[in-house]
Amino acid sequence: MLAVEGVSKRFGGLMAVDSATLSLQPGGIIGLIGPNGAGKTTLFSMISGFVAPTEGRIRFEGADITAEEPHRRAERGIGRTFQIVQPFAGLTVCENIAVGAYLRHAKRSDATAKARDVARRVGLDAELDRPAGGLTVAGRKRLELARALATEPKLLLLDEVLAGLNPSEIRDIIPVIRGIRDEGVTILMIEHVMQAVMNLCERVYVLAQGRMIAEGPPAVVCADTRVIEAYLGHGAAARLRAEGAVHG
Amino acid sequence: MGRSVQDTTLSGISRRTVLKTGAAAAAVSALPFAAPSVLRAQTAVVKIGILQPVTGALAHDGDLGRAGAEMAISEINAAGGIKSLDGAKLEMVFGDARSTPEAGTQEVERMQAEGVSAIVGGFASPICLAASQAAARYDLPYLVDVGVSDQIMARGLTNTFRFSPGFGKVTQVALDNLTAINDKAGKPAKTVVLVHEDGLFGSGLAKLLQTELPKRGFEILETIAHPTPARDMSNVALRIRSLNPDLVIPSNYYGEFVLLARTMQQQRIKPKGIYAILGGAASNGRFVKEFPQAAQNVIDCNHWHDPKNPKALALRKAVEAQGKSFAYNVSLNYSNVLLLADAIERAGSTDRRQIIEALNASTFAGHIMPYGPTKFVNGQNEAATPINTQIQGEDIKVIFPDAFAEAKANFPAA
Amino acid sequence: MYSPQIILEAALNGLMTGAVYALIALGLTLIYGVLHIINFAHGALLTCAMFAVWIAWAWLGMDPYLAILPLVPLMFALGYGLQRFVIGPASHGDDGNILLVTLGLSIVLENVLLALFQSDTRTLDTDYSFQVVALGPLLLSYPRLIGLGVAVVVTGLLWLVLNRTDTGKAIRAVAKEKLGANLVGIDVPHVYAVTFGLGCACLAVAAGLLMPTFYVNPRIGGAFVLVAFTVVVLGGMGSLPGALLGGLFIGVVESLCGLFLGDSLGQIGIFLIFIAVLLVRPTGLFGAKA
Amino acid sequence: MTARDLIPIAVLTILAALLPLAVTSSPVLNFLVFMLIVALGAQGWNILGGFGGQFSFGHAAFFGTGAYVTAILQLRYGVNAWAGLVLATAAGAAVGWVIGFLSFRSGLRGSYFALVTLAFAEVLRILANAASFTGGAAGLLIKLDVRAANLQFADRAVFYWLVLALVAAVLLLTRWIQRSRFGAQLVAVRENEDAAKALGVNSLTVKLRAIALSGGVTALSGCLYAQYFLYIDANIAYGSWISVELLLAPIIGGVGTVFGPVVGALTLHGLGEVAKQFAGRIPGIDLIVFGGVLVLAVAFARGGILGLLERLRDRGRGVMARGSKEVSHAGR
Repeated sequence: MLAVEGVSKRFGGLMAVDSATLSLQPGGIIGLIGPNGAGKTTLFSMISGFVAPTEGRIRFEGADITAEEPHRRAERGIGRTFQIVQPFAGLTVCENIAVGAYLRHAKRSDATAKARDVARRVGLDAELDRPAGGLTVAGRKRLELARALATEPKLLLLDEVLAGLNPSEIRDIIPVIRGIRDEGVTILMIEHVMQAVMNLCERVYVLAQGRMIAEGPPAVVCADTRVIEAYLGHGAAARLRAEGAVHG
Repeated sequence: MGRSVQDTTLSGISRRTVLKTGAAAAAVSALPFAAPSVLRAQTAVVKIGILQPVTGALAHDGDLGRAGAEMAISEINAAGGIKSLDGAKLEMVFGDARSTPEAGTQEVERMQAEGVSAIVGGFASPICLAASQAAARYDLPYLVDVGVSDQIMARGLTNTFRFSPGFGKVTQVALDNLTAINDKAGKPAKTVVLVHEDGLFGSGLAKLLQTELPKRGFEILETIAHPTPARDMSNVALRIRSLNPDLVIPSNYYGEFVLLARTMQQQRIKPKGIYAILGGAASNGRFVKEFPQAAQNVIDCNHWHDPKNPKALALRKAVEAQGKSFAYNVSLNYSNVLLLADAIERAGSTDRRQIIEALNASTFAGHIMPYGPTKFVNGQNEAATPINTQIQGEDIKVIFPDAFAEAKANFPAA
Repeated sequence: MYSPQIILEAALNGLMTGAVYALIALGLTLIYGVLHIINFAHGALLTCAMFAVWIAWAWLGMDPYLAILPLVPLMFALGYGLQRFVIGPASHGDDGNILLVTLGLSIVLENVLLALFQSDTRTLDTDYSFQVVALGPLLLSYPRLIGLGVAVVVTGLLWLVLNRTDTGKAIRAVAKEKLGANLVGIDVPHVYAVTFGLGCACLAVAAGLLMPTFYVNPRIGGAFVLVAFTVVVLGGMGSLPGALLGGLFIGVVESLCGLFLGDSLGQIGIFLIFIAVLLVRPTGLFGAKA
Repeated sequence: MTARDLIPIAVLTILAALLPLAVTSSPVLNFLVFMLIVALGAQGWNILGGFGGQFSFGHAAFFGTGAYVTAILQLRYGVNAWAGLVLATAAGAAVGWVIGFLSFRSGLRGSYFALVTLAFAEVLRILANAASFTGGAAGLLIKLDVRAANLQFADRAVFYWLVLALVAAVLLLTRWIQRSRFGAQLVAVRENEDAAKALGVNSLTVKLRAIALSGGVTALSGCLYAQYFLYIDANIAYGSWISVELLLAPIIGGVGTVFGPVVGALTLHGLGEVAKQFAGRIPGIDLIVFGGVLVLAVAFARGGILGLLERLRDRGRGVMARGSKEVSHAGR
């Protein structure tokens, strides 16, 4: 459904993303991992339309969306969350979610009903009438998720929804993400918490220094020499293997 | 001098008062109106409204206008009040027009509520326009003190009177006098540059002069407009220097006039004459005192009192004793109040219709302006006329017409 | 049309007027560069400084140029205090609030001046106010020539302060990265206030340079502040050399437009430049900062 | 909108409408009319500035356009004043759309947007002052001809009711905005434009709609001003005083609320009058109060007077409600 074809982004002299290619079939949870500064968020921003690629093309369900505005992509069914959560602080939780719901429901009553429904799914139903500014970090993450979900996306881009959460909070939210997938939403997620990646993703893409260096099931990818070296530096893979041999 | 209520740029925030309405909050805050009148219930009084902008951009002028009106009122009361009303005293109901038309309107409403018999003042044309119209709703006689805009009298409002000359008249007389002064000196001036501010007053004047001056044999080399406030006059001066006209005719406000005169002095531009019409500083005592060199020999055609009238001289002394400068709007407000008192005297009543009738029939000559007896036609005093003054030495001298002249015109300037 | 001499003189006049614009803009751009706010009270503060110069002359008989010396620390203190104790605390760090607080301040300052001095125009006179320097056939205004020189020197000084002193380094650090500066132990509110104070000190210099040839009334600052905004935007918000070049450029453009189109339309020219720059290139013509 | 949304507006409007029956003093009515005209313009500002978060410092551009359009149509083309009212509103909306299109498309926000609106208003002021069809610097005088067909009334109370009705209509409009998809999207754009875009909000369209509505409402108030005082010139209509006044009222009253602009206009004008009562001889005293109130409001009363009241009320309730809320947290 999504095809990213040789997309690059240059900021001044810096090549943030260097002809990255990625292709998603409907359904499932796909991970996008890589060390800090690899260009993951930039790639997300290009898919969702906030950053225009310097080169390359992006297709969604066959249509070329490379030059489309973010809101048009949302209408097509691409939802995203932000790494730094951005609630509409002046609104209540319910109103926040309703902004997303209004995309497909023009009437206030319909949008509100949809918002309540989504809130229940992500476990925010107790907070509906609280101001969004007063939520805890975990609450904000859920809200971020709920708002995107309320737009009824076909493809959901999750940018580090687990970052900043404690283990029990992570444990609480993982079933929510699974639930979303089970409803038929395709999920592409940037994640640093490797345990969650292993747990959730059927497939992962690895981005390092702007280049796509590996792709495949998480267990396979994590054993890949290039991936280990991208994370831990040159020669790390060999060292690890050597250590593994000694201890083994 | 019919200046438009100005407002420029960001800081105009307060030039146009942000809060403009008058004292209505007296009622809003449930305070009683008109407390003073309660105390005087025993003696008969005639209330007259004095409307002046004593705050805002025009505060300085408004203050002088009020001083003139106050002088006249206390003089009339000291002389026994309105005799046909058993010596009823005049009582001033003062309204601050706050330099804006809305505030002027608001004060007219308050004066009406306080039961004034007539209103004098306004100063700026926009205030006069709005305030006289508000007064017209109640048939309340309104005497314009200064506002020169011809629109004021062109609306056919029966309640509105203007004792002083309007814009058209001033320009006409200014041109006649200029021609006369020039002819008398052997026609030294042929070419002219007009410098005007781009507001109501300057632009209107420039337009008139552009059609009238050529008819009288003057050649207009250029018409230069500038904004108010102007940050710089050196360009204007440069252009004047390159054109080298015989005559410069400026029409602008105090700050810009002073800036122009000083810049011309600096650039060593010495035309045969600077002839201002309703000049912003040209007949202002402070300009003469602070910049005698730049001010020297500037001629103005403006409202001015009759310098040979002893009452005028006495008034001038009294005003200067208060530490205020004596400007034309002191004389105009003073004269307007006298004129109004005379009309009330002859009407023998505070009935508005009768006062308006008495004003229409007025042939009052007891004022201090060089007009002679008043003669109102459609509210405008046909006898009103400006006269010419010139700054000579440390003083402003009347130089034309001869009947009022204190000194001879220094033209062309030595 | 005009002789080359007149055009040259107009251009030079513009350059000299532009120097004063540059000084006013310098304060504004410095404040913007560090605090990322537009100081709407800048015009009113300029008016305050001009009145201070006038008072020094009228009451103490002090030469307006000499008055700059005590006025610079005074205006610095005023600016420091305003930012530290009024603007900073009142605006809670929100940009929109800062706009409003400085707007409120400008209303208060202007009207306090109005209450104290009434609305009439005041001028002062010195021996050199309208002296000229004859440069061949060109007559150049002596006080404005001084203005041009001082503007260049002040820009240079300010640049030195920013680049060669510890305070300057702290200011630049805060301008670049507020959070980081805070982490390395820089007292950010203090740096903000110092910056605001420096901006006001520039106004003291501008006021001293203006008064010999100009006049002051409680609302005069507004005549300069919009031009200063234009200069700042043109020069690139936050850029000191940009403010100097922008000021000189606007001065010359205004002067030549005034010569050929008339001063009234010259004004529109400034606003149109302003709008066009904002719409097309909000980083300014000389500015590198995004 | 539900009955609960409508009742406060209806009740307040009816109460205000009864006022002229109790207060017959012309100065008071005159004061109220002027205050309501300002409130109406401020309601216009509030749509863009309050709900949309785009602080305009140049709403005079719309106020002046409304005033000039009705005056020029009547004077030059003999158009009926009531039709002028409608056309002036439309013209204000159009000017709003154009200014919005230019500035929003260039991505201007915050201080930059404030500055560019200020500059647009100044350009219009200079043009109106110079052009001949606007009457130039002499301004325009609408002929005094008291007839209802000319939108001029012998009784000030009628004009008061007219302005009041329009203020009430805009109260309803803003209440509708608050309850509609458009309003939710507008507030979302105010709070976080990127997040809103990600949720499918076309922020440019939403902002353009807001500035057009805002411009239209403010133009309507300018039109009423011209119709009431019958005289305008460039400095009255396009002067920066009106830009500032239209922005102050909502901010003092409660920015982004339905009643804020009206509360703010009434408070400011009331305070100004009180200040003048006590210190009338000091020129500009009311303005000093004004600027001071603005600074204080920003410092201590975020959300304006209405925000302050709400917080006081919440604090009162909060004491009782806190316990139950904590329970619900624990239960989750």
